[in-house]
Amino acid sequence: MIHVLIFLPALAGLVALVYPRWAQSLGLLATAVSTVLGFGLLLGAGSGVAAYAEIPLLKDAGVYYAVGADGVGAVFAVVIPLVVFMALLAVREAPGRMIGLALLMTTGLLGIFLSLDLVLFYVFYEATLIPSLLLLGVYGGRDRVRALMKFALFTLSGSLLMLAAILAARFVGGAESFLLRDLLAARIGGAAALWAFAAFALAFAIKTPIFPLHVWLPDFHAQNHPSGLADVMGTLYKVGVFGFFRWAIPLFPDAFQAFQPYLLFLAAFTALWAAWIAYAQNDWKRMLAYGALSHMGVAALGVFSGTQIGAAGALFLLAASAIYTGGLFLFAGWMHARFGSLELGPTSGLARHAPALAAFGLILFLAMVGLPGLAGFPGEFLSLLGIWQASPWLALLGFLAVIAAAAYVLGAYQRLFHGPPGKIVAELGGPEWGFAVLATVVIVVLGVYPALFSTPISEAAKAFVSVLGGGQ
Amino acid sequence: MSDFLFVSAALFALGVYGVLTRRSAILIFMSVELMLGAANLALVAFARAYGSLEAQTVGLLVIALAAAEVAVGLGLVVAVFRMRSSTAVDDLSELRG
Amino acid sequence: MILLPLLGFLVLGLWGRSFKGQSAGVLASLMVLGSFVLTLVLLFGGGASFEVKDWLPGIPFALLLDNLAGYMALIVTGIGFLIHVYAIGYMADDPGKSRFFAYFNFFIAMMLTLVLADAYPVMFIGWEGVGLASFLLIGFWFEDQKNADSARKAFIVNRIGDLGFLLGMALLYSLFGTLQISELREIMEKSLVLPAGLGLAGLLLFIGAIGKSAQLPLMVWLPDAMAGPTPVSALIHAATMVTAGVYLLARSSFLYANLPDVSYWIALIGLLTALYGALSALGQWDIKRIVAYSTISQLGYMFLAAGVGAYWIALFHVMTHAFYKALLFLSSGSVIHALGGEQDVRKMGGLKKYLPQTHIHGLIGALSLAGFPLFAGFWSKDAILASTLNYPFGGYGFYLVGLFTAFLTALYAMRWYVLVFLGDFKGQGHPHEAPPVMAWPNHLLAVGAALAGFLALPEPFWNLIERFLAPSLWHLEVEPLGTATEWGLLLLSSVVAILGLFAGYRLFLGRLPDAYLAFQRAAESAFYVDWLYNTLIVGPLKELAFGFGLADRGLDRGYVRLGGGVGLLGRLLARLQGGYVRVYAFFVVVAATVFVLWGVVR
Amino acid sequence: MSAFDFIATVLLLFTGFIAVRSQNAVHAALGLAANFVVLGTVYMSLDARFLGWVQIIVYAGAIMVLFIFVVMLLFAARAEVGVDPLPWLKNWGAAVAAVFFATLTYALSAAKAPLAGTTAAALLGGGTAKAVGSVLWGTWLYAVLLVAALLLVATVAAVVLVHPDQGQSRAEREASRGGKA
Repeated sequence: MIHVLIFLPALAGLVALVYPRWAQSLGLLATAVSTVLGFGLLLGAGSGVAAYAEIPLLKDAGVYYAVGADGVGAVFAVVIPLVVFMALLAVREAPGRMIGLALLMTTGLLGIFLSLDLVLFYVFYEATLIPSLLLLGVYGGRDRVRALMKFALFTLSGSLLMLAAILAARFVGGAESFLLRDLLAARIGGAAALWAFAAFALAFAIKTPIFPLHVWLPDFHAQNHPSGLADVMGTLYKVGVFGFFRWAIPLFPDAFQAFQPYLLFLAAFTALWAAWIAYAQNDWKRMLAYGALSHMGVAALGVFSGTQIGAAGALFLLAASAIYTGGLFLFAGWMHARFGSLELGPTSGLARHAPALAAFGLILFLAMVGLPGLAGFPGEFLSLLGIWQASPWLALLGFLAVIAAAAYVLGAYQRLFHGPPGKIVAELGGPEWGFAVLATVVIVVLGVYPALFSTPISEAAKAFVSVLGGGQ
Repeated sequence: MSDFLFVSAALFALGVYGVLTRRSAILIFMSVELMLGAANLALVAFARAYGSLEAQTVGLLVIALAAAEVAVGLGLVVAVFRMRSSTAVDDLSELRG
Repeated sequence: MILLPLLGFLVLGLWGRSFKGQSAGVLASLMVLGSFVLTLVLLFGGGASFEVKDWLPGIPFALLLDNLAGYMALIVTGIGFLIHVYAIGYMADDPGKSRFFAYFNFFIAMMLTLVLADAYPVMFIGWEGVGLASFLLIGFWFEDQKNADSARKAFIVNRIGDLGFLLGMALLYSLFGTLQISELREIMEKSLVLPAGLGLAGLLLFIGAIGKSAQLPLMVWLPDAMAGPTPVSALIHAATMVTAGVYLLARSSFLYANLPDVSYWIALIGLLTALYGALSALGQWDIKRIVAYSTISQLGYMFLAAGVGAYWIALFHVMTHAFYKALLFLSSGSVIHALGGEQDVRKMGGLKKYLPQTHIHGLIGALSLAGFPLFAGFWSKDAILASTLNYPFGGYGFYLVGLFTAFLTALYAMRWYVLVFLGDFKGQGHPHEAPPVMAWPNHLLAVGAALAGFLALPEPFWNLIERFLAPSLWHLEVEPLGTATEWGLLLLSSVVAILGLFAGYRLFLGRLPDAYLAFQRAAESAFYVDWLYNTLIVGPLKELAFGFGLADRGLDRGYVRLGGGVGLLGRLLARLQGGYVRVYAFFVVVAATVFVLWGVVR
Repeated sequence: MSAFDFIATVLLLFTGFIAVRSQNAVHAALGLAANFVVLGTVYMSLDARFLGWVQIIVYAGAIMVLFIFVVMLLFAARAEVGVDPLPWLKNWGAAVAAVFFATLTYALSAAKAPLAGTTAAALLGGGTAKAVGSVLWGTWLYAVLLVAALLLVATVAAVVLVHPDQGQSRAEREASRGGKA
């Protein structure tokens, strides 16, 4: 089951690459099946790891194909295919091969979240990069090569260091294999752990991303295909926070504690800095990129707080923000389709002609602001509770971003929808309705009944904290 | 210790100088031979100091290897000369990075 | 209870266009009425509670209907219902009215969530929800850029307070490990030693209250919020939402009663706000802005009461204020309606002749606001003033300034009344009285504004409200003032009120003295606070945003330079690789030298 | 330092200098040959008689003849032809060589003789063919065999390299001949 869940999208993706005309329907089918399977995992997720499977790949080298879903994995096993499914509903005029690449990426992402072997994780982690680069390189905008270079250089420099640290993680401590549990049983300490953690941290900080390693992100989003599909995949690909949660911190808890103050500060700074900058952006995607970056800063804060509730909040935020940030990127895609531009502004007065569109946009925006009752709030709130225990001052610093978020999000919303009515544009149509309704339902359900996600995540976070040595 | 060690160092340095400044492949070769000789001198001097016949033996092998090296090296020089009608190594700059 | 208006919101929001005529308003009003009745039933049935465990890890979704919540819920739904009905008439000709009523119902639902919450995060949902409703309703006529700006301002300023609320919750959670209000209360009752940091937590929650209730220094959004339709101003920005801050303080009375320092600050801020609001109200020309500043001022009174520890009095004032302020707003609305959208009081006057009913409403409202004896506002305001003397955190200073503010209150109430209804009509057109659907709610509110005060009379008469609310509030030992003193104070404040009213009548009907005109110019712009904020805070922050944007680009460029540097290094190294064997030999020798040297030195 | 040592040192440096500096390749080769002859006598004085003779016969005799032969063959007697593309290497080469010499000298200056001169000389047994031979054909047998194989390969390689048909097509050969003309 779990294998089907992981590899079905890739299968569909491969077929889609050969027969691009079927891509959209195939993709919808595959991701729908995966979502349902993921939901099954979620319902079955208890305190342990569900659907664990272990097949030796290179037995002598200690490399296993080991997958399984703990609470966090199960949540993402739902969220990832679901978001891709919604994205496929939303996009129009996306080239079929592009959808194929996105589907390949989906499998990679699922692998990242479900693998329980460090080498396997790394393989998925890197394998996901390839379609991501292709999406940008083949379907990107005018300056895509520049953006591509930046993205590739940052990511690769991080992950190569990580590869070295992966080897260190096993061989310095003499673990029997690269399986998570073996690595945890033989943790390394001392200077080696510091260096290894630093390498992991660098790789994941680039992927989170955390200031000052974030500069690839705005260009990455600004240059991606205007439909927004690639941006959605990019949003899902921000697995840094998860990487810290699953690998870097549990493997090197002492080293983490040595680095914790700096990491916390950087994350808080990221949250505030990015939110502030978002306010000054005139381009849809750049604004969203910075806004999402700010959220990632908050999520990183949550994980770095080292508390159960903070980590749970961070991962909830990660999952939820994938939904609404992705939704906003797709929304930007619609705007592009209607106005032929991604500039914020020429769309004023949209609410008069397209009230449903405006309402949907407002819901997405408000979720991003973290309004209670919508998906953005529980994660933010739980993170805050955790961060406060780690450092009240940084909680304040990071959460000034909450105010800034209200400023930039409402500013953008107002420029888009309010003001005197301008050009008449199409209201929501056809499949767009499907996306809008589905996204709204998901966002509201997660906001009103967050326990659906937060309970399994919290279970997983309990394990995380116990690994850290007691904690809260 | 034998003063010839220092002589060996001096000869070696001379050889280095030759290798760096000469432009004809044959003359560079000669400088290399000078360096080999210097190294051999050092071996022999050490052999004298330690009373080690083994070092002398190695010196013998060095001479034999030098013979082989010269045979191949001069063969190369001749072959290259055929192609380029020049023995200047600076003309051989195709290895450029 | 919450679900009913929420249902109304959903139905109206999704299928709003299919509602023809007035049916949308009627449906919305019925939903609220339903909630009202339900509240009554549940309240007399002894309260109710509802809980979803582990809504968030360790945090339940808990609702509780006790006396305090019921009291507030009745105010919200009762007055909310009347305003809904009024709005049917007021919004009759607006094409977006189904949207309007959807928002209205949404607001009521969120307000009820806020009131009924038994956990701070749940309260926060309502807290933000009403903020959102307020945002939507202020910007209801969004095609005008100014309205949209006001909406955004309200939301963002509120957001600053919300940050305080959030951080306060975080602190409470780290202190006690729970955010359920009833559990916190039990802990406070049992524990003898207060954990350090509790004061900070109280202060942070209070910041939240400041934002929502438009106290100094976060009051700037409320006057601008008048950009919304008048029923909105009445419902949200006078009667209910802004009192959420007071409700929060009362709900957390177990906390504040143990924090004299924080309470002192609350009282002080309340007092200053009351003074500021009253002074600013004297300089306004917009009919609604006058009332808005008076709201700020009255909220200041409530905070004063809550600060000195008289929580029930604060809530008492919430109720009377809800009546007379809603009445004032709605009669202002009727005036605006009658004049076809005119809001400038300089173009009004003499409306007594044209709008007899509205005139009566306005008069009752103004008298109640001014604290004219026997009207509702009189009783509650006097209770506040008296409480500054005998409640534990009070003091004479509070009393005196409060009394002075009461004088100012009477003054501006009279100014409003005089400018609108007396004198000669200075506008154009023929004002016409409002339709009955708008008049009837005003009748009921007028009754309330006149008589609600009799629910809680000073000794030796009955006091229903204190008894009713006592179980939900923290009990503080109060020294009784003695009946004679109390009635003496009552007399004093009625004299002050009447004096203020009389002075106002004389002053504003005739020519104004020069000194007053000078004062008026300062008061007109509310003592330049907006301007100050814009230049000192908002402007620089905006500039900084652009600056940071540039800095980020700079960082980007820095990386590119770094890349360029690496490239340059590469090119340099590539030049070494010129293909000259001798150069390679040269470097071999150099390296050999270095290695030998290294070996020797070591 | 005995008179022999002194004279030998001066001769070695002088001939070495000629070998690396002479502008005439034949002179340089002759200088190198003389250098090797002196080196052979020095070996003998250091109780390495067999090695000394081998040096003189093989090196100064056979190898240097080969050099001179090639120089003659290629008409490359004039050492430097054309423009030097790397003029900076003249001074830098000298400098690096000097630094290298200084480094080596410094390194060697710390060395001390581990044995008394007579004891060492006795161990060497004069370095005669017999003494060296017993070591050479004993412990170093495999090395000798390898060197022999290497010599064989080198001989073959030299022949192949110099053979005109090797590594060139007819057309290329024509072209190179044209270039030569």
